[in-house]
Amino acid sequence: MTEGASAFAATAGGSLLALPILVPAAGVLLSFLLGGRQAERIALALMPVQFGFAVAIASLIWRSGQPLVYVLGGYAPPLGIALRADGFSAVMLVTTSLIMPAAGLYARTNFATPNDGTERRAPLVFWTLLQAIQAALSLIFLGGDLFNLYVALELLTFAAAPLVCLDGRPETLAAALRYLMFALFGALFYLLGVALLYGAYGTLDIVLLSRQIRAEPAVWLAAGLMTAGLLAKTALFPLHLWLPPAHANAPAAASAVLSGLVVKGSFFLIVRLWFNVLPALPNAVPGAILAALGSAAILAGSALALRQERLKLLIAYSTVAQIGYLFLMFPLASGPWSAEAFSGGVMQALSHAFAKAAMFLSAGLIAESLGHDRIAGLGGAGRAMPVTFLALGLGGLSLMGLPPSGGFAAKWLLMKASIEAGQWVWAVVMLAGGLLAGGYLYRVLAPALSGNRPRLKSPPRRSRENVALALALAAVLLAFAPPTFFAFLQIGRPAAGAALR
Amino acid sequence: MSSATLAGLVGAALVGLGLYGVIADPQPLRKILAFNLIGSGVFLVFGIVARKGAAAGLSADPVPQAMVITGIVVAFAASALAVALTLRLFEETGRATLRPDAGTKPPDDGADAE
Amino acid sequence: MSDFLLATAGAILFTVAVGLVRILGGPGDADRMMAAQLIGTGGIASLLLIAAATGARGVDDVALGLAILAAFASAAFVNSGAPAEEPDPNPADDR
Amino acid sequence: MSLALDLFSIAAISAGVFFFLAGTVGLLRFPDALSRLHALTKADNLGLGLIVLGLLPRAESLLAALMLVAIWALVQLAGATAAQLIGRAVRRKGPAI
Amino acid sequence: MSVLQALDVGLAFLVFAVAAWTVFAPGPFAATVGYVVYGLLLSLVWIRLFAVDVALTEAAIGSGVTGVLLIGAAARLRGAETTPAEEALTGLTRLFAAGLCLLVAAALAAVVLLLPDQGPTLAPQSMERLPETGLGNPVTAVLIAFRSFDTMLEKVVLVLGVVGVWSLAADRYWGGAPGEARAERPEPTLAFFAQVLAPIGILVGVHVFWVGADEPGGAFQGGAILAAMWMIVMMARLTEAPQASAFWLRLALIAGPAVFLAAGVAGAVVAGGFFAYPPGLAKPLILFIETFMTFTIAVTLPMLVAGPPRREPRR
Repeated sequence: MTEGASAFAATAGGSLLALPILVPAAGVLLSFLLGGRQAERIALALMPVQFGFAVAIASLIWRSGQPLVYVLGGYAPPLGIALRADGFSAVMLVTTSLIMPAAGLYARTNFATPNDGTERRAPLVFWTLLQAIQAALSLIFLGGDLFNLYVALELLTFAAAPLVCLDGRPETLAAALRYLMFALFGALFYLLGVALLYGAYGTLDIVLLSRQIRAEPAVWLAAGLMTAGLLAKTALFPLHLWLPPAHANAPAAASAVLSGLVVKGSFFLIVRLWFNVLPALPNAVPGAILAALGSAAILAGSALALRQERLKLLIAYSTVAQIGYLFLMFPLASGPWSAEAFSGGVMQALSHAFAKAAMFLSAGLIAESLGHDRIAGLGGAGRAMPVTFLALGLGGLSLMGLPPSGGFAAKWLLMKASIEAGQWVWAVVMLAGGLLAGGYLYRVLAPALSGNRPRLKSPPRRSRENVALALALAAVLLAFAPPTFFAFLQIGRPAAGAALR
Repeated sequence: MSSATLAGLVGAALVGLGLYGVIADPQPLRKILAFNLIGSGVFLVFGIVARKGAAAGLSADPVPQAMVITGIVVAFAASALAVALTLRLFEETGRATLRPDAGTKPPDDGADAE
Repeated sequence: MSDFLLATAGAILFTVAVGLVRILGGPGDADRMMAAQLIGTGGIASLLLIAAATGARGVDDVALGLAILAAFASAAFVNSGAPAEEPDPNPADDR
Repeated sequence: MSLALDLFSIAAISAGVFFFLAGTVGLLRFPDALSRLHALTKADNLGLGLIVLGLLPRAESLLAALMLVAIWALVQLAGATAAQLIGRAVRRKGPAI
Repeated sequence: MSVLQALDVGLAFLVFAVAAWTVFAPGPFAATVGYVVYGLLLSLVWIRLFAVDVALTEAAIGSGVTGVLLIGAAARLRGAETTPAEEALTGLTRLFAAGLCLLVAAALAAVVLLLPDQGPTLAPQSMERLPETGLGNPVTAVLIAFRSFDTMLEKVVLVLGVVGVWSLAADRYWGGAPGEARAERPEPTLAFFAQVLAPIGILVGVHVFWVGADEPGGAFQGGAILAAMWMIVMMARLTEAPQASAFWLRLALIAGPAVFLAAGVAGAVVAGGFFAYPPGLAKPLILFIETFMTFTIAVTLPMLVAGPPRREPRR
């Protein structure tokens, strides 16, 4: 058997990989067709199913210790399309399948269909697009073909952009339009890179490409264009301008998904690109550039967050900063510390997903209960709604990187790796970012925990508070991830083994 | 120079032109046009890749051609969504603009959704 | 003969280009719409000539498609080109 | 025979190009939108018509020839309609439109 | 330089000039008309690249349907043409932007020139596996068989496009019809034109779809021509746009991806894998899927152009 063939020997249970994409896609079509309350029912009913798929995929990978592979239609790459799942894909799938139902449960209050079953605009759109985001993210985590991943990126854009302006206020329309423009720009540049890679190697399959890639002009240009496009979609500084208005103005449940998960989709593809497609490229300079941009994002995003007057905008700017941390893994990608750096980056993606979702849901509850989300008017609110602010605070713990939290584990790993690599500067930036995060969270929490209890328009419902709290606890619990978890993350990471041993 | 290479150069020029339009023109509709220019430039690059892959009795590689067809349809849907957003924004505000501060106003009632 | 056909196609494209310079600039939007019309006809003519000269297959269908859609831009122009009409105040009554 | 057909093709196609040229000259020289529209339709009608006529003998099959004629007929229809529509718009709204 | 090369150079120059016009034209409407002209020229370029399937798609979607969308939008945006001064970029920023764009274009051009004349290709593999599909057109085979997963998902993108456009409706209009701002009364010329053109266009659309199995053409191109026919009939006010709540409309909008998806899942049961076709049944199955896809495209594109619902729903 040739080497090419062995990469596509369908692994046992590989057909499972198609389901987390096809099932929510079918849910989208059915929800749109049946409309009304069915959309909500279908969306909520499919979420546990989706969790089941994610856990099944993860356990298959865990048991075999190998990535899962599936070839669609029996047409092996390069002609056809393969799906692949490694450790990173699996944890992202599981994370998505946990945050989605949390957002869904929270959103039931905001996006209910009236009892007479008359279809309303916002609920139908929300529940349909929520499933579309799930399908798109699954495809991004599992896709093994660069053009197929382009379709996934577009799916994600089309699913996410309308959620931003669901309430139809003019400023949300402007935010959605800007988001759409950045996303379209990003997808086009990504596609241009895909065209160049196909022109150079005649395949778009990630594994086949990685075996052939050489450092030549077409590849460098393609890498640059694709990375730039994906950075625009990930909102890395200085391409972050679209994110704060979009994430701050969307309905809270949508913000949680957009900030927690959707930006991680394009980040995931950057990791795929540099770790799986282009490991043959010398990555010191591009890694340093990415990390420099990430550092700038940490400092600028945190500083801007300090100056915000609205809670949701503050949280959105903190996303800009936290995205920066994700990129500190790139200059540490080769060397004996690479496994640590990779684990740290992934841990940051996971813990930020949970923490940020928890914080946006809490902020949504605060805004609904107080009737506003001005930070100046939060005095004493923490005593009126303690559970909500507990969720907000625990999420903040992770952002600051204080133990015990997933954010601490992430930053600890990244810091250790950068010190081992002798690249101290990233460690300094991380410390500064943590202090700044402490500053902007103090601005929110300190007044909220003192002063007189304000009159609430309506107290938050306990079940919704618990959803936010559960997400925040998940972010905390990540701190106790056992070593086997980190071993799992390394499954399928190319060249990682070679660098380690 | 073959016609394929020529088309590729045109594609490169179109990407540059469109990028300039996207950056320099503040009106959303003009930005949408510029996006479509970039898009067609990208498709032309696929086109020369396909043409240079002429083999097996075919005058062009069918795989990139199929990708372009998919891309054209997606680009159209994206244009339609962007146009609809622009028109709605114009109806609401009487102007179509993407000013950076347009999104930072606090909502009057503070409520999130609904 | 095929060189003649190609040269003709080039000549038509050239005249069309000259015409475009004149009417794309206006002064009115109606003039600009004529540009779309002109390139439609000229484009189809040169398409047919190029197809006849190079023997490319299936080009007739492309020309047919272009011919069917030739008046669409003008139709859209007239259809929604009325200067910013108010939406029908009572839309339910107009049918 | 083939030479005669070639000559016929060349003559008809050249005449077609002439009408395209004439149409363009009209576009350049005529003072207002309506008369420019008039010049444009000449190119539509006769230019393409003569070129199709010239290409007819070179068609591979009867079906291909019919296709050519159909294309010409459709362009006629589209051209006439577009001219009407644009002309009306000019008449109704004034030349500024 | 041969005549053909001269023609190519002329065409390239024309395409570039018209593209530059759409970027630098004085007003949005002039730019939009420039773009429509540009789309038409691109069809010629695709013919010169021997990509007839793409030329057909470009002619129908890139130029025709997109033209209607953009010209309609430009006409409605007339009031927004003046740009507030604060939004215009300063000279220095413009210069910087121009430099960046030149850099990108130059790098891209250099890489294009470096591509080998005979590049890597999947043409032989496509031809090798073409017989399994029973098709004669390899582009259609890539779309509906080899990379069918892409095509199915792209149909879902179109559904999301409709959801996104509709989501911009005001709440009170939800479920209503997308009413366009129209001329007060139907243009008799347009009505006549639509009556004559629609039957012919429908024939052509079905023909383009049908020959797509073996010749250039297919579901996208045929569907787009059919879509154009529905659009012209609506523009001539011979028929009204349907209500967004109509069940038949929703069914039509999802039929293509739904049938495709169902066939893909059925492949896992019948043919041993998702999106696999049972041997021998491939061609009829592909035509079955393509029929629904054509129909769905014919319904989806006009709905995307028509915009969000703008009339109160009738129940």
